[in-house]
Amino acid sequence: MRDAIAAHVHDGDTVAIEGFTHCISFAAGHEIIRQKRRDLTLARMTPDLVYDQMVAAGCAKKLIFSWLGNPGVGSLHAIRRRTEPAALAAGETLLEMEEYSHHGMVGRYVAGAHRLPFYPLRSYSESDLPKVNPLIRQVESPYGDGKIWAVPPLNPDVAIIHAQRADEEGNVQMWGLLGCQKEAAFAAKRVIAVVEEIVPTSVIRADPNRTIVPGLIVNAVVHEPFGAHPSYVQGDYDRDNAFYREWDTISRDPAATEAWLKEWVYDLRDRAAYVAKFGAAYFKGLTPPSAPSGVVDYGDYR
Amino acid sequence: MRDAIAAHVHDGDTVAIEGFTHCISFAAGHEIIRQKRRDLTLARMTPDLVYDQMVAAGCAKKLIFSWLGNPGVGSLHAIRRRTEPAALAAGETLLEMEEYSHHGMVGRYVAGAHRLPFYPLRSYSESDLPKVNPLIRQVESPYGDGKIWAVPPLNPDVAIIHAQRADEEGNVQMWGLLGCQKEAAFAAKRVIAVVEEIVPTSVIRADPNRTIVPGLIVNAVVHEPFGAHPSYVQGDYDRDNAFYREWDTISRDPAATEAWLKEWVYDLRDRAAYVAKFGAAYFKGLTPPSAPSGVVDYGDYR
Amino acid sequence: MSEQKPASRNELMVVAAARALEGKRVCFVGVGLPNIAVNLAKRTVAPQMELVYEAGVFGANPARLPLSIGDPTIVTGSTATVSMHDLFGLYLQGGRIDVGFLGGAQIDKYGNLNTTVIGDYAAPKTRLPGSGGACEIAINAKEIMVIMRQSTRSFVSTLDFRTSPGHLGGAAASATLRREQGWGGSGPSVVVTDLAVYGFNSDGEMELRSIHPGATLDEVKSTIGWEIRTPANVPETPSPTAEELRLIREELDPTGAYV
Amino acid sequence: MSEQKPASRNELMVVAAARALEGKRVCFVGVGLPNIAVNLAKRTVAPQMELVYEAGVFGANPARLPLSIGDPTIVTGSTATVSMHDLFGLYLQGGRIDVGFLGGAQIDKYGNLNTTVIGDYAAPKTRLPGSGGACEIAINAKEIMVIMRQSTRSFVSTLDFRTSPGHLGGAAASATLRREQGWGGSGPSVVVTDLAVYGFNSDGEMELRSIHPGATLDEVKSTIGWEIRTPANVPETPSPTAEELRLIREELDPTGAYV
Repeated sequence: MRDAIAAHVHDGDTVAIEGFTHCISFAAGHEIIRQKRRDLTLARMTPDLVYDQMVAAGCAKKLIFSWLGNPGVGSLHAIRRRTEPAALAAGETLLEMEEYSHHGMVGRYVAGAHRLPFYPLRSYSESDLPKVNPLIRQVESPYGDGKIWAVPPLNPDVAIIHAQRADEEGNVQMWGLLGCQKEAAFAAKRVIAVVEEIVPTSVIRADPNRTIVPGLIVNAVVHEPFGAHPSYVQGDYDRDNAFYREWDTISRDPAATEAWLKEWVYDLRDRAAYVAKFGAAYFKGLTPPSAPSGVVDYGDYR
Repeated sequence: MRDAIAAHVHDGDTVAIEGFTHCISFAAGHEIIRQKRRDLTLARMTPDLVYDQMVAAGCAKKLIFSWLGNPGVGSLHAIRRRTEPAALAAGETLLEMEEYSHHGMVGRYVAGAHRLPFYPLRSYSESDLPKVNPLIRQVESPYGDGKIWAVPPLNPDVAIIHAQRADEEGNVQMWGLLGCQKEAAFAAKRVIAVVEEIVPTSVIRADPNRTIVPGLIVNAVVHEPFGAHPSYVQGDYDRDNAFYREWDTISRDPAATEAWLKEWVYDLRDRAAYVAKFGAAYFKGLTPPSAPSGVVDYGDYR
Repeated sequence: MSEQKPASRNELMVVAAARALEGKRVCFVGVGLPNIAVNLAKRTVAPQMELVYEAGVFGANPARLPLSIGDPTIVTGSTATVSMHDLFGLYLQGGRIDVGFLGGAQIDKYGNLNTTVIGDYAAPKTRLPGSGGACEIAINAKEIMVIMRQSTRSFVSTLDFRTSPGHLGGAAASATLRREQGWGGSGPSVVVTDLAVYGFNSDGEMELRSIHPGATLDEVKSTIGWEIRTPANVPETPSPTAEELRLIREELDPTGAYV
Repeated sequence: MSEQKPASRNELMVVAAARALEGKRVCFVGVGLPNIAVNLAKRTVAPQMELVYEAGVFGANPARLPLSIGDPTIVTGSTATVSMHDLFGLYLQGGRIDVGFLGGAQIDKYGNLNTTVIGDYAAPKTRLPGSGGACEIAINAKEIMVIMRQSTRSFVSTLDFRTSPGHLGGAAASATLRREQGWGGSGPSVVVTDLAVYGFNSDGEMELRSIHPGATLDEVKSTIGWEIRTPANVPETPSPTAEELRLIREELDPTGAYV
């Protein structure tokens, strides 16, 4: 991970660590914090704790998003402190905010991935969102049925996705919530794929319909078990809801936030150390019983 | 199948029997011929033998398509006889033709399924296609980067798809080539799902990422083993390439075509009779050895 | 069965919301209270209801109460798990959602909602989560139900920011515009709070329909930032049944995290 | 190894096309001859090449020669099998295809192709298959290779219908327009026939590069409907190796259905 971040994430880049609640690469976010990247534009449908931590660590200058919160808990306090003038600390500046709806953010990635100048959608009518985001515009249908709203393409410098497995070539397979990882990866100039397990290519090729991203567009494959904690990986481990609630308390206090970053990010050399610090028993407690998918047959045609 | 076609396919309807080479519901096409539907507008990316037979049987007045041929063999002769004035039989009229490219046809279904007024794509520039199809138009990007081509939504009265399996509620799962079945089904006013196997809902729910169409939008589920022959079903049976070549000979001769329709469609009461007429041994010869997908784990979260 | 504690106001709100879902087919679920209301409805008045989660799940069958909008329990055992592009494009915008559940920090008399900021957008007093899927749900779901606690801070005469359109400035204008612009939905139909249940009259203005047991008309009126339309006789919201309370307390929210 | 029959003209065409793919990474495969040429290249000069089939397959690993563009053998053992929306949107239009293989009933001196009709569109003499994916492949694949038999009927001065754009009216205009309209590709680079191999000069006009063994310059010129640009000395296309012929005859097309 150290090498992947060093090689592909640079100061000033637009970075998309995607994953809707599921498979969020906290391991990548923490490594970016450790490497002290600055002035990043952070794109994500739901910034979540990973961006709250990156903002708290001073990595970000701008957010592109559609829902800003701690899912199931409440607010992202570090981000709020950079958003509400009354809460702004001395010497700090307000974050730039570029705001959409969920469908709009998905559409931005789709347009970027399909090399389209815009993505049309039925949203924003009579909402104040287009008034505060001039990039949300209307387009005239060529079939005489009026105008529809549109969002522009988003092509991040780097997309970072986490998944259950990939082969050495970076062919990524995923199940459970798919979010917009495929679209974000195809839209990005560079892609880092982080996985729980590296499998032989034969495992990938045995079920080609499960592949969401081909090695062709992946610049780095990182093997990082539990790399999505405190978010979850379907079938591997559960969401650490206790930590999501705990972060609400920590993040309300800048000093506590700093202390947490020191103990759990700066003072640890990598994700393996983070996992070791929690201990195997802790993750065992997050592991669900098995729920197998069953097997389908592709047929051997020769 | 008899009831499904009787209930959902009416004279004058726009019908989409989709499936790109894979999972083409010939069983539905033959039942439509048997029930003597007339004046149908037949939409399909690749009309294939199923539409050549339906045209030969007099069911169609119009084609909406992107590639007109017998894949891997040559022409669709019955359709050509209704397209080339020199070949037109006395009393016959030319078929109306509405023609796109593959991406354009996919886009028409996508726009229909997403309830969008148009689908933008990078095609058609400097091609003569827009000159002969006025529905292919240009749309101006609201971001000042010029015009891009667009196609209008296609919302068939009925879409008919074939797949490996579904449950009684019509939740359809499919693997192998996915074509544009999902998009065509969501775009259609009514959906008939034809499957090789009806499985318990528990089988579907064990692997929810494999579901391409939910029962919610399916009006009729038909259990029709070998219902896609002479096309194929991944893992169940191979494409009957010998028949695709044989049809080239048959379809060159209107009398031979009539005779074939009488023997294999009109004189048979249903698909079961068609399968019985070929015999079990014949289909055994088309069955591939197994190539299992492997199992993934969704995890039992409670 | 042992003596039950009387229903709390949150429980009254959840039960009233669940009952409003009777007979509905496809419901777009939100986090928190809507989540509990919808799961209660599926166990009581709407067993056939399909739960759709914006995270990409259709026909969810959660074995536990989902703790977040993307809880893994909504995936395992679901009918279909799809990309968010498909969920928002094919299911929501495609017109397959009967009821969308929304809440907010502010609502006005026409059911327009604010989930973006309190104060000025550029320099907010309070930064809220934003739209998420709310804006397109409000436009494309056939019908919208709102569940939120009421107070003079949340039931306001003027929104600080309109995130999700309701009946705009009134039903007539709203209906015309929704038709002309091809919106999929007809807007808000029911608002359920911790004190009462509201509908919308033919002008698209909020109207009191029933008051929860234990709440008074004065209390209701004093916690709304405009003169709420009130019929001559306001019925009482039917009390929760013992079974409804048991489901909430023992199955849906045993830790009392939400209700 | 036993004596081999000498190479047929179709074999010469397939081998020349396969060699033109040396070092290419991602190739969009067509049916018939291109299919054989690409599969031969993967077994010889381009083992690392990823085969993309418009049917929705990336990284195909066919265990037999696919008999149709959607043969099940291209799915089993492939790296990724996706919807056609993803294939045409994310892979082709997204700019991930290095080489697109096209053929046609007619080609002109600028590499523009006709696969739609012979004669008038409304009342055709011969109705051809149409575009399929050809039109967007011609526009979005980074480079186009053409493989087709040549004759005065197929190499024409004027197309009856332009299905897929090549260098339009010449390279200068073409390059400008492709840039201004944001096309992903730079157009045709190589044309391989049963008689010869052609490239395109800086004006975007077809130019003879080599003549296959056994063919003559007169034969080449007499089967082209315009004055083909010809360098002073035209080299001979290198002959197929015994291994290339063995692969075609024993593995790729044992029944001789295509070659």
